[in-house]
Amino acid sequence: MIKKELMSVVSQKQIAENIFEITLEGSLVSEMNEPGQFVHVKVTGGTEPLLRRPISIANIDQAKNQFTMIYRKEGLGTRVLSEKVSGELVDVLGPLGNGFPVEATAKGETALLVGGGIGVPPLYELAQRLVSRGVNVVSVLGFQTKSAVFYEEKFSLLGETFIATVDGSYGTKGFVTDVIDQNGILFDSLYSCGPTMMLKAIEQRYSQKRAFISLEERMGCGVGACFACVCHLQNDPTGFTYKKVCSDGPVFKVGEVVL
Amino acid sequence: MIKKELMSVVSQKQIAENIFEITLEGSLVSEMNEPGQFVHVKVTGGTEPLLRRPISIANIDQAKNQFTMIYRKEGLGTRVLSEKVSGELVDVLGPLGNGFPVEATAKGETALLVGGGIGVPPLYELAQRLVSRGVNVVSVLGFQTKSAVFYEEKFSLLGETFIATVDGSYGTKGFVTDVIDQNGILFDSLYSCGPTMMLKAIEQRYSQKRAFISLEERMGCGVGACFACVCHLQNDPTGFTYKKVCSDGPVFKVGEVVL
Amino acid sequence: MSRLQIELPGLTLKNPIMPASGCFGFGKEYAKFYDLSLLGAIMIKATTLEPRFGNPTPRVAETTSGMLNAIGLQNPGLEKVMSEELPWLEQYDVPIIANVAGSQVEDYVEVAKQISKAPNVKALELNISCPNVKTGGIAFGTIPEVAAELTKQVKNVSEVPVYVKLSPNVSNIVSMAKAVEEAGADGLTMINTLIGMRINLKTGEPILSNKTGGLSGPAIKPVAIRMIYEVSQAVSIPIIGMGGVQSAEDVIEYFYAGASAVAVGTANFVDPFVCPSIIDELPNLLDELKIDHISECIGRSWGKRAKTINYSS
Amino acid sequence: MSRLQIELPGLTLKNPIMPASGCFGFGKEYAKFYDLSLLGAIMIKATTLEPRFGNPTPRVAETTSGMLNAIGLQNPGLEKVMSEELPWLEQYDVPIIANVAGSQVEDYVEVAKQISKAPNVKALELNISCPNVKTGGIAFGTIPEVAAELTKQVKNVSEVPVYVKLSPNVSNIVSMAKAVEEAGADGLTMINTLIGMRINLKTGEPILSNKTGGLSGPAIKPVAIRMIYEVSQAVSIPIIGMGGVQSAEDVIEYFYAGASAVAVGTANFVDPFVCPSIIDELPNLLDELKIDHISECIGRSWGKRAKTINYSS
Ligand SMILES: Cc1cc2nc3c(=O)[nH]c(=O)nc-3n(C[C@H](O)[C@H](O)[C@H](O)COP(=O)(O)OP(=O)(O)OC[C@H]3O[C@@H](n4cnc5c(N)ncnc54)[C@H](O)[C@@H]3O)c2cc1C
Ligand SMILES: Cc1cc2nc3c(=O)[nH]c(=O)nc-3n(C[C@H](O)[C@H](O)[C@H](O)COP(=O)(O)OP(=O)(O)OC[C@H]3O[C@@H](n4cnc5c(N)ncnc54)[C@H](O)[C@@H]3O)c2cc1C
Ligand SMILES: Cc1cc2nc3c(=O)[nH]c(=O)nc-3n(C[C@H](O)[C@H](O)[C@H](O)COP(=O)(O)O)c2cc1C
Ligand SMILES: Cc1cc2nc3c(=O)[nH]c(=O)nc-3n(C[C@H](O)[C@H](O)[C@H](O)COP(=O)(O)O)c2cc1C
Ligand code: FES
Ligand code: FES
Repeated sequence: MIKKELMSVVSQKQIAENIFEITLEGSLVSEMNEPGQFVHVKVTGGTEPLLRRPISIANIDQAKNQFTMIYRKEGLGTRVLSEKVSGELVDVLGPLGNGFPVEATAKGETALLVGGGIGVPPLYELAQRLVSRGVNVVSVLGFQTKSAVFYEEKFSLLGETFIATVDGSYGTKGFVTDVIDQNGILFDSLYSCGPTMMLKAIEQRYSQKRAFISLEERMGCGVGACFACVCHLQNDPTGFTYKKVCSDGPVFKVGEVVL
Repeated sequence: MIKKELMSVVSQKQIAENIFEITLEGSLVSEMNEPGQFVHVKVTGGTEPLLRRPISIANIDQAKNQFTMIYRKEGLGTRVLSEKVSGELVDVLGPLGNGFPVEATAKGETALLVGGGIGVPPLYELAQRLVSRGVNVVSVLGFQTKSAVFYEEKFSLLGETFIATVDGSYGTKGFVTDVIDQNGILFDSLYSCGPTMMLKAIEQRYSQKRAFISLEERMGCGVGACFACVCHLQNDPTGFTYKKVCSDGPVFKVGEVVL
Repeated sequence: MSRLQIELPGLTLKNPIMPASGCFGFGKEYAKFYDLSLLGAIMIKATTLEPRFGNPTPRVAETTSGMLNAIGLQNPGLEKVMSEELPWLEQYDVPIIANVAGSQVEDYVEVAKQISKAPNVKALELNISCPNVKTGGIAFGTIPEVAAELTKQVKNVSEVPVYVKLSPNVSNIVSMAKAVEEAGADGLTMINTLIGMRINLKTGEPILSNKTGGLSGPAIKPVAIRMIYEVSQAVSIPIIGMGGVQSAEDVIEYFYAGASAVAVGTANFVDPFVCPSIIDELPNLLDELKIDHISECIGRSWGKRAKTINYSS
Repeated sequence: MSRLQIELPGLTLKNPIMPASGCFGFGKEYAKFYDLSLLGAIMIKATTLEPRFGNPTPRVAETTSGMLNAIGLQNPGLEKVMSEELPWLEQYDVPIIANVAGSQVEDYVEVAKQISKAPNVKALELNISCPNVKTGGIAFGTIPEVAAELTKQVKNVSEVPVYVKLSPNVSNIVSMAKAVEEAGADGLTMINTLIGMRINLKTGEPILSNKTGGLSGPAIKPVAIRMIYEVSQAVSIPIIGMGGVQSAEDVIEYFYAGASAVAVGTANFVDPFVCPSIIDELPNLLDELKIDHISECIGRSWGKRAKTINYSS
């Protein structure tokens, strides 16, 4: 069930250039059950900024009633969020949307996780769940540059992990797809989250595979009421069928919606 | 000179119902030299609230580079201000306006200070300066009710002090003017700050005396540029002469401006 | 609760709080948060004759204390609204105000005719003011004669009272209001969004793919209050006010300006519980202000507070 | 500094930043904070033929991320502005744009005729859009023909280029802009304030004694951006943009929309140093955006960025 709660900040730290990791605690965590879901965060009590910010759930700790988000400090909302210290309260609406289907990959199969930049966070909770299911996880994470890289170690503990940077300052120079090619990575299913350009490349190559992608779109309500975040379906004879990223997604089967 | 400075909160405490006393520190204090001047305070870095808030200077401690304001928690701005804790920064513009003329009362003379509600604070710095000049200070302070009374002791240390409450729950029941009448208080000069109704009563009675009143008006700039805070002159044959409360006042001679 | 009850043409409102059109879908999403029967009414999403996908994304952008939207009237079309959305809403004890939109007079007339027959639709809201569709909208919302003619034709076919939703993007809101009143409107709803735009600093392009969008939220409240203040003195039909309402205090400010009920739009996105919270808070605020019944607040800023009593007959 | 220099009719601006009329008096107050020669220009307070006291107080009220004002064109009158204010400003190396107001055409013409002779007045800003005076203003600001006629008459007598300040309280800002362009305006300034109102919850009365006032500040920026975006594509005279500007980022957004310079109003009250701060910040922002000269930004949102170059001839 979706809940709204003032959750308290357990910890916050910067883990890469402009990338922050924040852990929040509250009863809402007990509602979180899928990797790839997100929360809608209001960073102040006032009207500036006015709207909530969608941020993915990166890690869930049911025992402690805590969850973690990893986000890039971009504009006003994430800047204000980055200034929160332990003990402060943050207004969280969630969990929202439908996450990655863990059950789509059977025990013993190999899942390839492809993340780009701030698309990496939701893959972390996913990786853990896949591993505990007995799935073999391979992660390919792409970043702009060395200083933007995060969570390499954490992913490495869960399976083979490759890093690509656009400028080649760390790992393989180039895009995640270059890494996949160069290393001849084989997989049974693929899960991906990142910039639309990356998702398009994934779609082009793997439209016939068992692949799931998580989309981003500017949001209003986050719960399916405002129609801000719609996308077209790929097979749409009428032209007006649609999916809402917030409530039907953010995760879709590859080939389901128009990127 | 008027300065703008991010001053740090030294202390803040509630001293009566919804009444707060906050002490700030910074180099701007060295510019403060008149009781009755005010500062224009921006309580957040953002746009909500957008405008500064005018608050009187209640106490100046040049040695420590500190000054004190006393204010009532009213709307958004003062509410946000009341949540500041030691170490936080507050954006202060000041000192602004022209204060009470201490030199208008000679050594050995008696000055009557008449304050109402949140008009009391600027009289405190004034009382101290008058006393150190050798002036005999009598204070009559009016409040709504007992729980709103503050600084009685502090004023008592500086001279005879009377309290009136509108509902009679403390001190004399009624208005400051009742106290003056009932106690037959005599004085050489009068200084007053408080609600317009009170100032009007003072004006009516003491227009022929050496009396000074401090006005309140909604402000924009606080420095004389926007013409938000003008008042008419009492002797105005043309109809368009005026004074600005922020830069010509807030203190005027009784009878100078139209209340 | 009767101190919050308001009677308007076609509408018996338990309380004067309702979600604004386009900000609440057809109710399903918010029904997960609270019982929709708590609401005074529900203004459902604009319905057009045919299904519409609306504009390409991005469709929303944030502004200082406000937001822009250019949804473009996405909706499943009259048929589906009649066969699925409205019947689903019948499980709740709440009157529905159906927001009617179109590109030409005939569209409006057809939608109005049919949707006004739905048992739970107690009033129509004629959307002549959507800033986000290329055809039709503008003239209907800015030229008094055109608005009046549309109102007349819709009144002819509607089986329930008709409220006309006014656009704030006009030189003279009073003349628009008077024109539709004379044409037979039973009430007004105002304001729709102001037209605005934001540009992405990095790309130099408008953030919205539609380029311009409708500005809503607290930023526009003073404009709405002013317009309701002016219009409520010039017409004798009631006004449902909207624009930036977030709190019980805002509701009273709208009533003082001249509104007889209030719709909440953008604030639902910020706090899904905002409508029931306001409804909860209102009696306390009335106590504080020493007001017995909320209807006493109507038009207090211009001094005619007895006026409203007429509506409840 | 030359990457900030902008040439507009009558005006050589060191940089495109200037305080907006009514928000900076005649410069004296802010001269205590910094050297006024730093500014691109100064738009002085509206000047009328005779001195005016303006409206009763309260004259300002705060709104969410904005403010309302109803100063009512208080000013010392043409004679005193000519004999005292303008000569005082001559000590600074900064062009003055004189904001001209009045109740009837003759007033405007007389003020324009005389004030345009002052040596440091390099342009006029015709204020046909003040929402806070009862007579005159409205028709001048909302009816294209009336605005055009006024512009023509003022152009006839003015010795410097004439900019017309447009009101946002109109159905069609483009037709207003085109009308004054055809009538000979050398430039446009926009936008003036939106008309708004706030009501005191305790008394039920409007907070401003004038009841309504002009809404300014960040809340209105999206409306201004949209109007400049539309107008800049429809006219070929330059636009000085304003409404809620607080930062260098805002300035670039205005340029992208189609402005060739930007005025800062309300933000001066919040931070008296805002103009020099923005001027300081602009070169860094241009670096970040990889833009050589600020003029390259003009109209980028609609793709005609070469257009501006014409102005500098
Ligand atoms: C389902 C989903 C999950 C996300 N998960 C993460 C995450 O785990 N970590 C992370 O760093 N970012 C994530 N994002 C992106 C994140 O929402 C934006 O970076 C953030 O909203 C920017 O807010 P701001 O105040 O910093 O920027 P501003 O530019 O001030 O934002 C202005 C407005 O634009 C919206 N906006 C701006 N950029 C985006 C964007 N990329 N996507 C959606 N809305 C945007 C904001 O929400 C806000 O309404 C996610 C987005 C979506 C839709
Ligand atoms: C020269 C001067 C000195 C003052 N000194 C003190 C003082 O020492 N202690 C104290 O408690 N109060 C003082 N006030 C009043 C104080 O400025 C207001 O209480 C305060 O601005 C209210 O802000 P708010 O955010 O709480 O209220 P809101 O209602 O949110 O304020 C909204 C707007 O109205 C203005 N406003 C509201 N009430 C007043 C008022 N009474 N006077 C001026 N502007 C107002 C605010 O500044 C703001 O712009 C003084 C006012 C002036 C003009
Ligand atoms: C996302 C969104 C969609 C809207 N869709 C409609 C609509 O379909 N029909 C309509 O009449 N108004 C629509 N509106 C306008 C609102 O009903 C309302 O008039 C406006 O947003 C002002 O209220 P607010 O500030 O409380 O949001 C929409 C507003 C928003 C924000
Ligand atoms: C207090 C105040 C006084 C103003 N006086 C004038 C004026 O005399 N003439 C004029 O053309 N505009 C006047 N304006 C409008 C501003 O010049 C400007 O167009 C408007 O405030 C929008 O800019 P901003 O949001 O940066 O304030 C005034 C605005 C304010 C806030
Ligand atoms: S964000 Fe409102 S429908 Fe998805
Ligand atoms: S507040 Fe601006 S002139 Fe006094």
